[in-house]
Amino acid sequence: MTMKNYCWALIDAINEEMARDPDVFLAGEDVAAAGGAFGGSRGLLAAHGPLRVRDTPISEEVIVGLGVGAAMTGKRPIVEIMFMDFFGLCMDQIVNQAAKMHYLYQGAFKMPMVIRTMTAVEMGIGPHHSQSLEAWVGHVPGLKVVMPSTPRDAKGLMKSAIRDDNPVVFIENLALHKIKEDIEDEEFLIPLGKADIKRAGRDVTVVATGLMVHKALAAAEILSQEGIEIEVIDPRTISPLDVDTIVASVRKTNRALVVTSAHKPFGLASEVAAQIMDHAFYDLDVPVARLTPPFTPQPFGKGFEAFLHPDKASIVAAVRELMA
Amino acid sequence: MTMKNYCWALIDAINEEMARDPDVFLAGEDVAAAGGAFGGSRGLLAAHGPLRVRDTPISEEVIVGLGVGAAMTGKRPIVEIMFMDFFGLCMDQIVNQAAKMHYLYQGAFKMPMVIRTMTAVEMGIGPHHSQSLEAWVGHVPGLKVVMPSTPRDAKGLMKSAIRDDNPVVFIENLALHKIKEDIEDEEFLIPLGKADIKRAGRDVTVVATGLMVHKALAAAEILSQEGIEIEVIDPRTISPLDVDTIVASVRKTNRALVVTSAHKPFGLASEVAAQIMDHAFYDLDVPVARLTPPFTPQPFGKGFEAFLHPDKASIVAAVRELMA
Amino acid sequence: MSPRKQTAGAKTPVGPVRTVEPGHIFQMYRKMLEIRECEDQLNTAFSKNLFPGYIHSYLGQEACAVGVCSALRDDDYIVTTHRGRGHYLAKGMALTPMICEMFGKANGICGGRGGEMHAADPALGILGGNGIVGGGIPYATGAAYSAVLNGSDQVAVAFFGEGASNQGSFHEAMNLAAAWNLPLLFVCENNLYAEMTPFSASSRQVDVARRAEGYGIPGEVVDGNDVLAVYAAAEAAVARARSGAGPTLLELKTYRYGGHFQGDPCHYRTREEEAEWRARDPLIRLHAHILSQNLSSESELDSWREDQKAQVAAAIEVALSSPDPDPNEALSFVYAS
Amino acid sequence: MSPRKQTAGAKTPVGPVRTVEPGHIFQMYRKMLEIRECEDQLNTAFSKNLFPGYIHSYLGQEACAVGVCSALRDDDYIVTTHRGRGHYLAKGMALTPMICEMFGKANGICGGRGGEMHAADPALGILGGNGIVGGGIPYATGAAYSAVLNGSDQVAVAFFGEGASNQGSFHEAMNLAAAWNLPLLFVCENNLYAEMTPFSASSRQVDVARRAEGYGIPGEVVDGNDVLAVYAAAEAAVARARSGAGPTLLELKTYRYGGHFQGDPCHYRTREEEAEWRARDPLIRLHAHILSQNLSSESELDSWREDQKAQVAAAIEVALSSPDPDPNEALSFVYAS
Ligand SMILES: Cc1ncc(C[n+]2csc(CCOP(=O)(O)OP(=O)(O)O)c2C)c(N)n1
Ligand SMILES: Cc1ncc(C[n+]2csc(CCOP(=O)(O)OP(=O)(O)O)c2C)c(N)n1
Ligand SMILES: [Mg+2]
Ligand SMILES: [Mg+2]
Repeated sequence: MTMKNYCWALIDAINEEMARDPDVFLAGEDVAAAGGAFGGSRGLLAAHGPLRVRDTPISEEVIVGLGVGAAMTGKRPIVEIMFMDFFGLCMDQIVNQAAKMHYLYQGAFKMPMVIRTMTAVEMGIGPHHSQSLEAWVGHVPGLKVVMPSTPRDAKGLMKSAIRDDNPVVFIENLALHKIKEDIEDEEFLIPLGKADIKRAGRDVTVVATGLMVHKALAAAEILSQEGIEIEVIDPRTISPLDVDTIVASVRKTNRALVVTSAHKPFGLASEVAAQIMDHAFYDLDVPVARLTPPFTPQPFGKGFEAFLHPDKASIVAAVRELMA
Repeated sequence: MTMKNYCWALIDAINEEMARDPDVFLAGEDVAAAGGAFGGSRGLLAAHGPLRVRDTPISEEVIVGLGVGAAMTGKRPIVEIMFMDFFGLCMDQIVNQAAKMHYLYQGAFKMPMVIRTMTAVEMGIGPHHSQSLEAWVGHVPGLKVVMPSTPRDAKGLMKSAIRDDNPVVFIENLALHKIKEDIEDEEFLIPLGKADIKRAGRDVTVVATGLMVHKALAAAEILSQEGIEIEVIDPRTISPLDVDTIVASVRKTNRALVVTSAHKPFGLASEVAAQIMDHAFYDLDVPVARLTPPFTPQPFGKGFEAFLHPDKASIVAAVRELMA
Repeated sequence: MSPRKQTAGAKTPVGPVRTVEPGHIFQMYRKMLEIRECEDQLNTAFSKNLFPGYIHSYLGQEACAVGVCSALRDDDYIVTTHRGRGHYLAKGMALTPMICEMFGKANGICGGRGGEMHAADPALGILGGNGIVGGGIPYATGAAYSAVLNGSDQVAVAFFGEGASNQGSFHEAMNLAAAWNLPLLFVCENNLYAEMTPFSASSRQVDVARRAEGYGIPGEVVDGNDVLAVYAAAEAAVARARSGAGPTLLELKTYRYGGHFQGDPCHYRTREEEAEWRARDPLIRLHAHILSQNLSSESELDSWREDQKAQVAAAIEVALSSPDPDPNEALSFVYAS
Repeated sequence: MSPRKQTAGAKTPVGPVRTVEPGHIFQMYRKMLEIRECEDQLNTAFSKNLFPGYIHSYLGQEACAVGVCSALRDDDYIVTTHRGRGHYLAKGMALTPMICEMFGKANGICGGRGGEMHAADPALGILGGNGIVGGGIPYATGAAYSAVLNGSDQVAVAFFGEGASNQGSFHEAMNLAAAWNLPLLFVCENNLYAEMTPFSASSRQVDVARRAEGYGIPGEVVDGNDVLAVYAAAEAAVARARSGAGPTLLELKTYRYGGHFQGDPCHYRTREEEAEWRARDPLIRLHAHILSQNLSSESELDSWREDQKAQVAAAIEVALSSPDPDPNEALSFVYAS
């Protein structure tokens, strides 16, 4: 076991997969010489050379396009879009090209590509660097969407994403870059599409992603002292969504809360609520609660962000209300 | 009263507003000389001249950008993105620029712009011309999103959209272009954010948008013969969503079905289901049902589309199941 | 690491005037005939409502696809557009499965799900059409980069219209390909119109080829109705790409005889303009060249045309009598497993 | 309908060499001092953790913003980037509310919600900064088109970096502005790097200005560290735009003294390169010019610097003692009512 932070766990994953498979390459803005604008690809250029770790122009549409064409012709590209907020510039390549190729051409082309991106929610850096737009890609057939919350998950899921034959949108969380965890030294994979129960509990199912997993776990400690045991489920991939694990939990707890950094309308909270209703309506004692930031852009500054985003206290309050 | 089809109702709306307010202008691909690739702006060039009705290059990002900058500086642009499938090329201008300007600069700029676009779902023209991506914009604060299903609604909502001081994404439906309705000759507006009960009923609330409104109404006829009276609600604007009207109906019917052309995950069906759960959980006899196409891209051809999309028969079946 | 030589800076290409073998000329002529017949007969079939969707005819532009693809190998890649049938055929796609695809039939090359705007054949390096104007150009860079990574000397070609050259995707792809020195040909078929809009209304620059300068690569205007000129320009650009000298932008000046799609009344252009371009017909010109050089006889050329006519007619017959796809098939292939 | 004359085709601009009034030169110098002091002191404050977020310093590029904005009127429009403070000040934004905004304070020009990358002032035609590289260029076209529709002779300026010139948005906006003959200046400040990537790694073309040719408009390389050269080029381009002759692309060659953001160790460039550019410092050069022309005295120039230093220091004091915004404010202004 070695203690690794979230950022290095991801670098390790990419490094291992690049060593394992010469078809894997990484391209994006400042990923090579600089080792990543936020350090997310340190050492990879030296280890794998300038053709396989390559800086691109600031051209998000063609960065994704590069991945699409390379995947169609036998490579396994990892293309990086520095922040998910920039998806507005490359959704066409993601949605109309990458996501539809395998389908349209009846499997004639495999599309093994990873679109590596990041949310910097709650880092205080304003409206163009902190959005949680995973719903956009979760809405699109042909894509898989991953959002790890821990270093070990990040590593295992990245390795699976690289080996997957479909376009995978991999969303890392800058606010989690420095959290640490002991990770086994042997190779391991974490399958896409499998939720993880981050804490078992009997009273309320709390579904949370990314940063919110940690806030939910902190809330669990407080609630536990009051005798309320929440079960914290991290879907880890939101498409495909592991409905079974969530529903099995709700069957037991009869109460559910979904907490996200993303907005409520058309977001994961609504999707999970609708799924629970579909599969566990008669098990619910109370309606599923959704805890999200209010429907505003993200202003600059941590003060505004702390006010807008769910936190330990608001999760505790929401759970208490479900138990009332 | 004059009989108008959906397409001409929209032209009339734009024409009236352009005559009323010299700040309104229309720009997009083939909107001027050709009168619209699908005839949606016939006569406007002749009526309002080449500066106010203008063809653009095939440059979706700058088409929206043109609207953003013009709105900021006192105009009321209508910019046209021929198909909603092309939003992947201009989401940045829509989401990061148009939607956030008023907020970021504390109202220093009003953003009175309409992004006119179209879905051609069920027209058999394949994966890049028939997507229903309204959820993408519904997820974004600062935008309003309109999807009219009838000629009169189209006209009244377009006029309101043009007069609104916010960016409004206005999604017309090509499959409805030729449906006709008697429309009053006097001026009228239909407010954004107000659902319409297209048919009153007591047994099941059916929430449907666009083309699905008509299928739901057809299903209502059949069900009525069986003694089942469905209430068909067309939200007309999905952001803001008129939750009150929907919830009031469900309080009465105790059963609800949502039918959309859009996909289920992260779509309107999930959003409406979650809202109903929030506000009318204890009124529900059965879980809210969601009827949508399966999670696949849209293949070319009407045969595939007819198979994939909800229709009268599947709506009837879904309602019967809710009543069982 | 790359086996290619890296050469910097832009030179305007001046290909050596080379004699093309008669056999090669005949191949080009027959391919142009195949496309011409295909487009003619599909138009007729479409007008009779024999198949659904749209038809974006390639009539008049045959020399572009054939001239460029004649300079390519089977293992080279192409990416095309909504107006892609000429490219599919020129790159070697089999006629019958392609036509069946246009008809949306189960035995179409994509099982009928691609339809008029989407067909592909990995074995021939045909990487698909597109419903998004400019949507294919970005991913052509990826195909070219695969070749670089593999150390092969394959090249990739992105076909697109002059209308697409106003898309951001064109710019980003041109710039990346130039900066990375990719083996990629950008082939702009300037047929003067994008839907109903003339290029003059959407660009102040008359020649798309002049945009190459902004990326430091060669750009060349070519008579797109002269297949031998297209072939010569493409051959030189392909050779440059294979040798590691990077991308080229070719602008092929041409004209579409039909409307944007079949049924478009073409109010936006004059009958005189159409007649002028008809007088520069690529098939008539190659026909005249073959006869003037005594490479073949009128009767032989006629027989080839009859031959292609019959083949296309037969393919359409197959399409007409082929089954529609099983709608259940729509549920397959969403994800690779 | 437009009051502008429509002129087609591109001419390389050759502005008449004109003497600039001393008063105007002094204004430019003082404005450059204001920016220099602002950036210097903000860097220091940021290093002491006195405010949150990032700081993208404008140090070294002062002549660009000042030279261009000196050619503008209050009712002309500008659109800028993440590195926008120079432009805000040059276009006349009041120092204190701007600095308070950087500190995220309630009395910042956007109430603290815009932060380092977003500020605006409609009364001065300042249409905002951006967190999206290239995100402002498209909407500058709309501001220019408003002027056309109003029949006014206002112009719009889009400021952006050389890195942004690789974005699709640059291309689409250049093309539209050229085709529509918009009164729009594209001002590319080529400071050689985009984050840690040198332009040579992301473009084969060394001069962004050469891209103008592809749109049929004038493009000009200007010494971006010579404020009088920038001013002359901008004045000519603005005159052209006002007269209805359409857009111009100016490429200002310059250098950012700091890293991409404050704290960036600049491993990607040499200390020699930095020293070379420091030797071409825009303030030192204008200082030397003023003295060599005997327009003013060393002591007067010193007093101006002290003056600006004090003003910036005072503004930072205000910012430090200003209240944070009430978080509840975050809920307001989502929609106009
Ligand atoms: C992104 C996008 N915008 C608009 C359209 C609608 N459209 C289809 S073809 C076409 C014209 C394309 O012109 P050009 O690139 O010159 O190709 P041509 O049709 O002349 O071959 C347009 C605007 C589209 N399909 N995709
Ligand atoms: C669309 C987008 N891509 C990437 C980034 C990250 N980023 C911020 S500044 C920058 C470099 C911009 O370079 P340039 O345009 O030359 O401006 P400069 O910083 O040199 O002033 C990058 C890549 C961003 N903010 N937006
Ligand atoms: Mg064309
Ligand atoms: Mg730069």
